Amino acid sequence: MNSLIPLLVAAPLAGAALLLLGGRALDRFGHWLGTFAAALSFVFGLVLFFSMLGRSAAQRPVQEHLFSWVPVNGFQADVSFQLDQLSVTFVLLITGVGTLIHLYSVGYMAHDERRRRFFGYLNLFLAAMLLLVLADNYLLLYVGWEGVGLASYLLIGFWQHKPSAATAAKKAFLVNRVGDVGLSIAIMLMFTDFGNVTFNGVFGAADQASKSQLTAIGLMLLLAACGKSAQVPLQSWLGDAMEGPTPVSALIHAATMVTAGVYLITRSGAIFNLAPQAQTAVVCVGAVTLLFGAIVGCAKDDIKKALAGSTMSQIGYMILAAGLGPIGYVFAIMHLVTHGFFKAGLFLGAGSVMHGMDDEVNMRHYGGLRKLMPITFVTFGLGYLAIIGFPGLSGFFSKDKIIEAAFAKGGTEGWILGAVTLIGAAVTAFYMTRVMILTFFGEKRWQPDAEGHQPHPHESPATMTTPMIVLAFGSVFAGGLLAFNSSFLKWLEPITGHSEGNSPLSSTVVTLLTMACMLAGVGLAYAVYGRSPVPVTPPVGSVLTRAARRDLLQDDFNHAVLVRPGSALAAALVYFDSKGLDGFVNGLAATIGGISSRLRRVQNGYVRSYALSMFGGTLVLVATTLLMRSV
Amino acid sequence: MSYLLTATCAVPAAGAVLTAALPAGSTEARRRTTKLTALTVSAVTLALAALAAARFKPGGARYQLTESYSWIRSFGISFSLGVDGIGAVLVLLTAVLVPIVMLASWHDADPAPAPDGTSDSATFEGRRRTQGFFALILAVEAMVIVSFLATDVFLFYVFFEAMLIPMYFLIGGFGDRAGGPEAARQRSYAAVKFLLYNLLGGLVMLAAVIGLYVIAQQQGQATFDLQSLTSAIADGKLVIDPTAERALFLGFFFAFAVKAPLWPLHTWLPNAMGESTAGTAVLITAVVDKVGTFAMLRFCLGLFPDASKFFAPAILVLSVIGIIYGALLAVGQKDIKRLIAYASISHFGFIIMGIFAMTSQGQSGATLYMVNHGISTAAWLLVAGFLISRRGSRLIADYGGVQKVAPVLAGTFLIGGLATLSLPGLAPFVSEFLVLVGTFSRYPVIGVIATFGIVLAALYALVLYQRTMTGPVRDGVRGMADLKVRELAVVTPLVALTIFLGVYPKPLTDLVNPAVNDTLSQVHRTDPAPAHPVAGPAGGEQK
Amino acid sequence: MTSTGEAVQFWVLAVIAVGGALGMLLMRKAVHSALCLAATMLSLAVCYLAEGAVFLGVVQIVVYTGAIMMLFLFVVMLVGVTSEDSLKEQLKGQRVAAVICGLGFGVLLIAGIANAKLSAFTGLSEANAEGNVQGLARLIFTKYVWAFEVTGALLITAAVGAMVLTHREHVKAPATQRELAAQRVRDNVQLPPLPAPGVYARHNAVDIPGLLPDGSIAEDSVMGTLRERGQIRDVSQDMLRRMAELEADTADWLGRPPSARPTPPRPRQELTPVPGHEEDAE
Amino acid sequence: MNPVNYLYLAALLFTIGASGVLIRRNAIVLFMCVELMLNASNLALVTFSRLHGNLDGQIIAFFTMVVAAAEVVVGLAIIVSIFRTRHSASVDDSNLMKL
Repeated sequence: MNSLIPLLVAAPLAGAALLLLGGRALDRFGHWLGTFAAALSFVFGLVLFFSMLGRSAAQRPVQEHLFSWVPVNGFQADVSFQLDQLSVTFVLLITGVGTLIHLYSVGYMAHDERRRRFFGYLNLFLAAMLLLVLADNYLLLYVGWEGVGLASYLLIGFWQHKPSAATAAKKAFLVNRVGDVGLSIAIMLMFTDFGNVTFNGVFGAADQASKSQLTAIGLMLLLAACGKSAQVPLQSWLGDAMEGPTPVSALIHAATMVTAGVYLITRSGAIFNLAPQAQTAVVCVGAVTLLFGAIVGCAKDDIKKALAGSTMSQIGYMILAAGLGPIGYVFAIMHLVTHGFFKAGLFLGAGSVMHGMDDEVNMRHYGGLRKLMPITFVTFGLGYLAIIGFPGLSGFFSKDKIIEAAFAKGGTEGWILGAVTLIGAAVTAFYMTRVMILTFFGEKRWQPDAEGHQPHPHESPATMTTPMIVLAFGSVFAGGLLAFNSSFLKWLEPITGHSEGNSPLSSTVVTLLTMACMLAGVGLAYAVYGRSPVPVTPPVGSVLTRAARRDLLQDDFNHAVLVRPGSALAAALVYFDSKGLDGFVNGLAATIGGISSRLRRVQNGYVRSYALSMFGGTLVLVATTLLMRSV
Repeated sequence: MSYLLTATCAVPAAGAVLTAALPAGSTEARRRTTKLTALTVSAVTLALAALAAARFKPGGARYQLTESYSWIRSFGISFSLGVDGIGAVLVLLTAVLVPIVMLASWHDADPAPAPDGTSDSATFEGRRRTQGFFALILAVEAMVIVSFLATDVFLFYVFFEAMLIPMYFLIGGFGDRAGGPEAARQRSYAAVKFLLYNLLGGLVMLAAVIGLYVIAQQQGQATFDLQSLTSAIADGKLVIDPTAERALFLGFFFAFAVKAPLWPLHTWLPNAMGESTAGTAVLITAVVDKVGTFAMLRFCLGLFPDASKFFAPAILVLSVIGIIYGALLAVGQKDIKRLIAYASISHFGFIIMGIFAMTSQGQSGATLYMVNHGISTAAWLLVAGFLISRRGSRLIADYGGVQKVAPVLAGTFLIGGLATLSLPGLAPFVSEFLVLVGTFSRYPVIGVIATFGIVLAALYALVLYQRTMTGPVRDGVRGMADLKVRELAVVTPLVALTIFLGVYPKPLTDLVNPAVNDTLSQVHRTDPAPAHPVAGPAGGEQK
Repeated sequence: MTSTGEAVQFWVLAVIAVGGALGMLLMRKAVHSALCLAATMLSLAVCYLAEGAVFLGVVQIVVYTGAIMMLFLFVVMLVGVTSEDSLKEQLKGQRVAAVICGLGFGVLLIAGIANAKLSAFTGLSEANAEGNVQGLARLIFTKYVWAFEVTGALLITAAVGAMVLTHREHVKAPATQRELAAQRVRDNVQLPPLPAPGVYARHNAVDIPGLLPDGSIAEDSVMGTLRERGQIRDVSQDMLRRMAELEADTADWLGRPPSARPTPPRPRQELTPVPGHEEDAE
Repeated sequence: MNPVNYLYLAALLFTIGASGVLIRRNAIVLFMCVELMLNASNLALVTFSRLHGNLDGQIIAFFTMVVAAAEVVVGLAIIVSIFRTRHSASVDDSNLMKL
């Protein structure tokens, strides 16, 4: 049974290899091949999941060693998989949502001549993501980590003919690279501290290490997580990443890849638990990003960018929860799973809207679509209710738990975190309601495209709506299912551990507070956008609005602090290299050349003159020899 | 005593003579004969190298398949060959790359129309171009292989220097002739610069070689034999005064650092790589330069252990400057080939850093790095060469949107770029990470600074890809042909190797590790022990 | 110490040798230098004989004096027409410096020899016991056989080299007679063959130019080498003068009046009747 | 008489030959001077052979003669071919070595 584990990765990898190398012969059915590979992997995941259910908690984690990968004396890294409750959760999420989005893409990308390659990239992403969550050591995890980065790069820049897409792809990869530096250094630190980079090895020895070492490792892991999960200060790439096709945004930049940071922190819980300062840093990052993303989400008129802000914010929740330690790990993962469903559903809905509106992304040009696109409206609406935490839907259970956990942190810290998460919930309700109203309600604000064609919104084909419906079901029921009888808690507890903490407020109070915040947010949004017509051109807005529209000036900051000095430095070095180093050498050569051109006059070309100098030289030599002998 | 190693270097040498002696290439058929002959010779060399590597037993003595023939007896110089794990992988690299380079340069040495429209096939020089080019490549291969196999310091020196001669002619004689007199002037400047830098390094090394011999002779060890010298040093029979040892070390190291090249001795490389054909550039950066880093590992560390340790921190600082500096300059380049050259300088910084970190991870990583850099840069550079030959310009600004018209070319170019930025799963990642880990475990600060090189690597590789391959299709690019069968045959093995060695580098590490351990024991260094070692068998053994 | 006879011989030979050497150095004409050198070499050959190197002495005479010096003479003959050194030295200070260097070098060498501790004089009687030639042969074919073989190769190479160097590459096929003729017409230099040398039956030697109708000499009719050397014997005027004398004598003898005498030859520039015709007329 | 006198003679002849090389301009004469130098060294070698009582010196002198013969052949050929092209046997006329 364990031999199925490598097949989980191998199926999409083989699909990717076939699709990318196969050539035009596969153009006709390549998309189905890709979908099949994803589905196959999902089936394997299910088989493994059920076989795991049949074992007792202690025997559930299994390992499958394939081959020795990098064997160098003290440094041993293997291609070896570990499947436990945590990773199987991810496997099911990735392959399940992945398969649905493959299916959706069959319709969405139907008119793209490079559809086969798109599916190849999607399969490549699945393989890398599965490798990431299945690795039993950090180095192999790193492979998956960068592999998803590559897939993300390829998919964001899928429409390479658009310079904006190519730039966004490059930016995403670069910012992720900064995070990767963190992961590299973390692995190096582990190696120097423990001589080992496997999960078991490192976690087993973690309690012997000093706190400063663990804090260093933890902070570096956090840097990695920030990069991949678009957390402050490495968040700037996610908004631009929306240049990619919408299924990509749904799968990679909402449901799976961006949550890898949460996985990393949860997986490395054994380190963070012993490094409270690192945990504090994690919590701070989560809290800041939570608000940051939410604010950005409020200001964006581009539907995908608004959803991207929302993703950032929701992952902030998860990171925050993961930073709380054993109090929050389970809820971080739970929110991750439910978020995977509803956010993917929301993105697919957004994609469906764009599909119907001739790729228009500006919400101010939508309006009144609920009649024309009923399925999209309903599924999107269910996702909306789930994300704002409407009671009974998925988001309600998971987000509520995180807010409880934040309070349960205890002390001032707990109050601050609780307040932040509550504010976050309110803002979430606000911007999601705004998206809802702008898109589906109100009057039509459709604009003709560049050639003057009026859009004719229509419902999307079945290949697209089916995944949306399935995901809507997930958005509705997943949370309840997981929360029911604390089944998810019991499932994950052996891996992540759990403690209740001591909340100053009872869970009922927290729930009520959350409800109140949510209602306030919805109400405010309705007051602003629902009661009066929405202007087609955005009003100037306050300073905060303008800043938020520019992603709270994050790009301006990066540009001023990193990009411009960097390119100036590179230009200066180019000058230094040619004029300084090379100039020095060339100057030396010129000096020697000058001297020799003077000396050259001695060489008059007359052979007798040369003979004379040779003879003179012999004379000197003989004289010297004789003198030396006589001395 | 087997003759395998001698055969491995004699075959390309004889092939060079044979190729040069073939009838002049005034017709296409004759040129084809020349090229096929050269290709066959290089294939035979590859087979011999593979046989030698297969015969090499990783668990056995450090040097195996040894051969020794007396050469200049009065100075204890002999023609001694022997292969260790490090040499074996590098010989294999050379033997693999040369046929690929030949295939990639198939038409680079054809008589081409001069700028004024006349064909130069009528002149003697024009008619012998093809023979000359392929014979020179084979000559370089033979000399490089001898350098990798030599276990005699003097023998090594001779071939280390001699390979400059064919390289000089390859750089100066064969470039893009459409460029007119200005390009020819640049090319000759590059060739002379290459020659002068390396000759200077070689001369300093010659002085050190003689100095070493004199010191050894004074203590009754009048030999140039590497194994005798190293064992004498290890046994204390040969004691070199610290000052003298440092001077000798610097003499050797200077030559290798020029060849490698190490910052700030690198400025010849961008010129040489920029002006020569893509195939020659591959020979420079992937084969010839490796002799420099290889020799640091074998000669500097083996012969001067104490001085190596003394200078290691300074060299590490230079190499880390090289990593960052090379990457930053690569970002600032406007010329594709120069960009790749600066990227190589950055990579050489990694290799040298791995060597002088003096940990088994660092040195194994550095050795793997030499191989992986050779393969991946060859792929990147050759595809860039194909691209340049289509458009006739090396400027990045002249390209754009190639991906649209030539997707396979763009795809392989991307893989080359990704390999250069050390994407995990591709070969360079393994080596780069080992180098970083090895350095970090002894010099954490340097390791961390070097790690930031990977961000810059992503920057220059992706910026190059973005500017040339993506975006709207530019005028000069429209109608550009995708890779042809011959070009695919060049790129495919390189890409396959890049991926294979990234996933399964064990065959190489098995070869390299024993030699690295031996080198480390020569310098009396052991890996720093982990602060809190994990009990039980290390890594991945759990059931 | 050697015998007195040898001493006498040495001093005689030494004087000849040095004299020959100095002669070679100072003679202006290459031929003279070559002959002086031959003298030196011959005296050296005798020295060898006196020193017991019989074989070398003979080789010296045969190879050096006989072959090499003859080769020199041949070459002097080939190229040596202008091989006279001009006395003017073109390189500034070269001659003075050469003399100083030469003197200094000689002094140094002699001083060196004088200071050298030469081992006791052994003599060759023992080494030459079985004969000088046999002794040399034994060494050449045992100890020096490799060098000997190599010199053989060297000689072959030198011979081939000399042939290659003096061989003129035929860049194109030699022109046929027809082409040459056509070329001559094109160039319009000298259409008919060059005039033959010699005047009258008495003077058909190659150094005597033929005469043109106006009585002037046709320089073309004399071969270039002689022309270059200035060895042209112009006999035309001479003949006319003697003819005139003969006529005068005859007239005297016949008692003719002077007015009936033929006019003496005028300067060459003027048009004169071709003498041959006059003779024919008679 | 001391056989060393032969050495003095050899030295004298060698010096004269060397000076000749420097002074004379005619390539043929210059060549003769070289031959004189070779002869002088041969004389020295023969004398050494006599002083030491073995024949190695004579052997070397013999080889010198052979080499000299070869040299003369090639050298004269060069002179002839130069004369052909430049119509001069003066070494001062061939200063093409000057850059």
